[in-house]
Amino acid sequence: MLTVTGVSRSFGGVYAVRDVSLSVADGEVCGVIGPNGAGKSTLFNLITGHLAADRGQISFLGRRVDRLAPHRRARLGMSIVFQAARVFRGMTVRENVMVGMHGRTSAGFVSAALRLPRHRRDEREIAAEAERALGRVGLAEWADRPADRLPIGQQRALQLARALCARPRLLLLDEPASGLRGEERERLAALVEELRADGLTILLIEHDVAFVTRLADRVVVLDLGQVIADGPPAEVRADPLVLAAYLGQAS
Amino acid sequence: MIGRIAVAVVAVVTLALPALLDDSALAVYILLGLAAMVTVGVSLLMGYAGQVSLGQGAFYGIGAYTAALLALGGVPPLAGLVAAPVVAAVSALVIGTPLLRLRGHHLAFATLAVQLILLSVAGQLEFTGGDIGLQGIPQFGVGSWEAGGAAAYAYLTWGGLALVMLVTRNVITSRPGRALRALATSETAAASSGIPVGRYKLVVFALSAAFAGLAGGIYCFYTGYVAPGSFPVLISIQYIVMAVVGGLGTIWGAVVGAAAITLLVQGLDGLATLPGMPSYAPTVLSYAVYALVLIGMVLFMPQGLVPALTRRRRRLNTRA
Amino acid sequence: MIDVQDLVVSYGTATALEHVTLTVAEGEMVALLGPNGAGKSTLAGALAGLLEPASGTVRVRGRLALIPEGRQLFPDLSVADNLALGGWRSGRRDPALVYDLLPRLAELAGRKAGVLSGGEQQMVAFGRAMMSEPDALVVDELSLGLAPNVTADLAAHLAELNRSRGLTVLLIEQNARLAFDLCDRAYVLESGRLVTEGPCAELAGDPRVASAYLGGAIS
Amino acid sequence: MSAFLTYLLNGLAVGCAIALIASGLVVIHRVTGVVNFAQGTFAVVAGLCVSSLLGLGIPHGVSELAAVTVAAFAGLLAGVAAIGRRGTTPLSSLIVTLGVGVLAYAVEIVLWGDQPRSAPGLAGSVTLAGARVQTQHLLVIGVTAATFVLLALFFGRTYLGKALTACASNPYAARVVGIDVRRMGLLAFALGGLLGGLAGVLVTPLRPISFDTDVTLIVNGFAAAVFGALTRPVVTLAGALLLGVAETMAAGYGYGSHQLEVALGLMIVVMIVQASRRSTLSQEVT
Repeated sequence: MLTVTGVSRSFGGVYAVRDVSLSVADGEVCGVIGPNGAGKSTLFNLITGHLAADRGQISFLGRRVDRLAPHRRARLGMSIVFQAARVFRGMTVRENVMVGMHGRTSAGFVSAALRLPRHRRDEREIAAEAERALGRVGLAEWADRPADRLPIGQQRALQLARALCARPRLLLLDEPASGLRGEERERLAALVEELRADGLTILLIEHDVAFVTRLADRVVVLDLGQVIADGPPAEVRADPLVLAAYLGQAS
Repeated sequence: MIGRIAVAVVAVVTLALPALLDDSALAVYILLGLAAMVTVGVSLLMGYAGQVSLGQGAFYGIGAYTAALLALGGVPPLAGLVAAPVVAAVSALVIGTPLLRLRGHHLAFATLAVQLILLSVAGQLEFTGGDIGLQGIPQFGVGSWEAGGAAAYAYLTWGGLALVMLVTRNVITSRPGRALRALATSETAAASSGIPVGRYKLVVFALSAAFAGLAGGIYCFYTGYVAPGSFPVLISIQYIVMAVVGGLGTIWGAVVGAAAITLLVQGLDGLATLPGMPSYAPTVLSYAVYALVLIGMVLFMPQGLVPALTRRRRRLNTRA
Repeated sequence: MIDVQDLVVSYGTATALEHVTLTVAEGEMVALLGPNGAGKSTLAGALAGLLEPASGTVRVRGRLALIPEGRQLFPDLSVADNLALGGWRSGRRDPALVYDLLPRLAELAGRKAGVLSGGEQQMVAFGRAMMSEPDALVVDELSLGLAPNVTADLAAHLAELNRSRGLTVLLIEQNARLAFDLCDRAYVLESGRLVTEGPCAELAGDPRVASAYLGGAIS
Repeated sequence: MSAFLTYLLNGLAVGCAIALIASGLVVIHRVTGVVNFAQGTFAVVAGLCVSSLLGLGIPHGVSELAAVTVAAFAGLLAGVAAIGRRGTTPLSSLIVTLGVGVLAYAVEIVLWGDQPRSAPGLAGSVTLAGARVQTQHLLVIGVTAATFVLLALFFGRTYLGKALTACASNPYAARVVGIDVRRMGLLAFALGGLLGGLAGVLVTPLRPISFDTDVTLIVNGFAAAVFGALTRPVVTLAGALLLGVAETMAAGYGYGSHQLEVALGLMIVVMIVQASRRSTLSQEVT
């Protein structure tokens, strides 16, 4: 589904991501872990198109996407849950989720201004899909509250609902567990497990090793911008290189 | 329910006022409506889509010049009035294509610069009448009917305002409107939801320009002349003040802001022209009002009048 | 001495620290451990007076200096100027004292801080904190992004200052091994709450520490 | 040839005045992140002050010094309004400075009326390589050169100057070492007022100044400052000189009516080129 081949990106001469290759197969949950500063966020931005790679290729559904604008990649079926709370301010929870349907509908300014039939049809469809997505992540009863006042765990859930609203082929989660408490984290993990059971392909970028190893079929470990391990969670967790990267070498 | 009744009351008052007001009060009423029309666009652009324009007066001017030139060229006034927003919107598309890559203070200065350039150009070109401008613009009319008095322009203005408000409401409560509000928070996240950010910013810029252009078109028929001096930079700042005072990102806020500022300035004008006041008093007072109101609102009530009031009402309701 | 009682810090609606109580005695060197996003840097900010607590108290005897996460130097200024500005509170302008402590900085004095290597930058940040002649020092992520030998070198300096001058140190670390090596006692922070505290010797085998980091993978 | 040289020197003088305005913008923007719309106002205030003071018979030197001091104080007041309140975002601050500029209109009209005013400067002219140049033009160039040298020394050599640079370089780190960033911001505003005032005092003898001259001044100053991305003083100086010379040449060779368009067009182009080099991601706070 997603293939990253030899991708590099440097900032001011320092490599943030260096010659990274990885692939995500259909229906797989792939985790990318690594300590602070390992290049996870950069890799994420390269895949979603918010950063341009210096070298390397990215293919999605058999198609080169590394030159496509982010919104085009989104329309191909990449949906994103950001780490930072990128909840749209001044909008309700429901409206936030409705934005997720943007790529799958087409009623524009003219249809909206004149309330043409197309607008009505799209709005109905968007509302129904949003309702479904809200129910799915357990936010239905919060639907009409201002989104920016939600606690962080629910903001994360909201982003997930927004992403699901787009009916993605590939779901990208950037540090979904960061800042979440035990209980919130449990709920999120359960949700991701459900999505996996439904056969959704997921790329999970996460600092929290426990969270990833529990959910992922396969784990790729980044350190200092390079892939240092790639394999099943149990294997990766036992890898001495990984332990060293996380806990620091004995000094 | 209360909202419906309120809208109905406002509509009745709006329709009744032109018949009740004398000519000087009607002039204020018309200018208020025109200012509100532009301010709704500013609020849409700044409040909903998060883009700053310090040059909205330019599109007001483009609309006015378009309608004036067409009318003087013998084109039926109605066609001129329709052309005014269209030409303003097309200009916005052309100007906005490079300009909307800019953000924040860069966009603010660039839009201001565009207005200064257009004013300077209009003051030098022959067909726009140079600094003197265009005069003797025929009355507005449709077919054989001609707008005779100020009351007709009042209805035209407030009808136009109603249209502008309706279009704005329809847009913001729909798919493209949600996209605009989303990109105001985060262009990154908006793009990742499949929104073509650049194109949407351009369209909303053009839409807000169209509102200003429509107001400009009505203005030129009402006053019968246009000149660069009618569209100073200060007028653009005035629209920002009105939008900020009423509350960015509310349609009613734009109207309330325009009304508050227009009436305040008008009231002070009455005060300033009392006998014994220096000749510069009206100008000084209006500058001082714009400035103090703008600073005070931005610092102490950044959400604006309408949101502040609705919040208070909501709080009272929940307490009751 | 650093004394934190029942500290709560929040950002908007999100609470970053919940009722944290922690003390570092005069001349003690204590570690604060925890994974990413646990609230360690928030605590550092609150200790340095950069964040307003929602409730609770922070008391420090004497002057406290912070070596912030990610060094936070003035990249456009020279090393000497970075150090001189470190003396803003103490009034000390001459970095000679720091050069005695870290001779390498004297060699780098004229270089712009932004072009230095990570280890050198951390050394500057260290020196800058010392310029304020602190009684207590909070070090946020000493080892982050540094090669092990560089970390070891800085850690040795820190230990020496603690020993010879009685400098009170709170070492905020993700690198649990480094912290256990340097300190006698540690607190473990997870999701804004202290989950455990005690002597490092005991904590090293504590499953809660391991779970905070790797979900039980340390052994 | 001599006409060319005259235009060049006149243009450099105009550019120097723009550079002083622009450097005030840069100082304020670097330290506070705020683009100060009232920067042209400081020049107007100082220019109007100096015309009044000289009119009262107060000698040169004292009048100019007093006028610049008033401008610096105006800068401080603008700063208090713009950044005095905690949590004001840079864009809100910009709108506040816009308000300050409009408020100044009211004050200026009350005090000085709405007609342009001038002030006597250095009389006479000198001939350099066959070109006649007004002495005042040379004074403008000289004072600007000296000011930039002093600014460089202040920021590069003094402790206070370095503290200001530190706030610009990394405000968080500045707070870590104990610098009161807001107070430094107010200092920057006062310094910006002083620089704007200097420009006003120097320009008033050359071009009569009125309350609304500030728009031209700020727009030119901003145009020059965007050359240096609002952060780099030396590039700003170069941009200002380029603008001044280009405008004066345009006027000298008969395109005088288009000099504003030239400046504004150039500014827009520079901004767009700069914007195209930045990514959306880097401009959004994550």
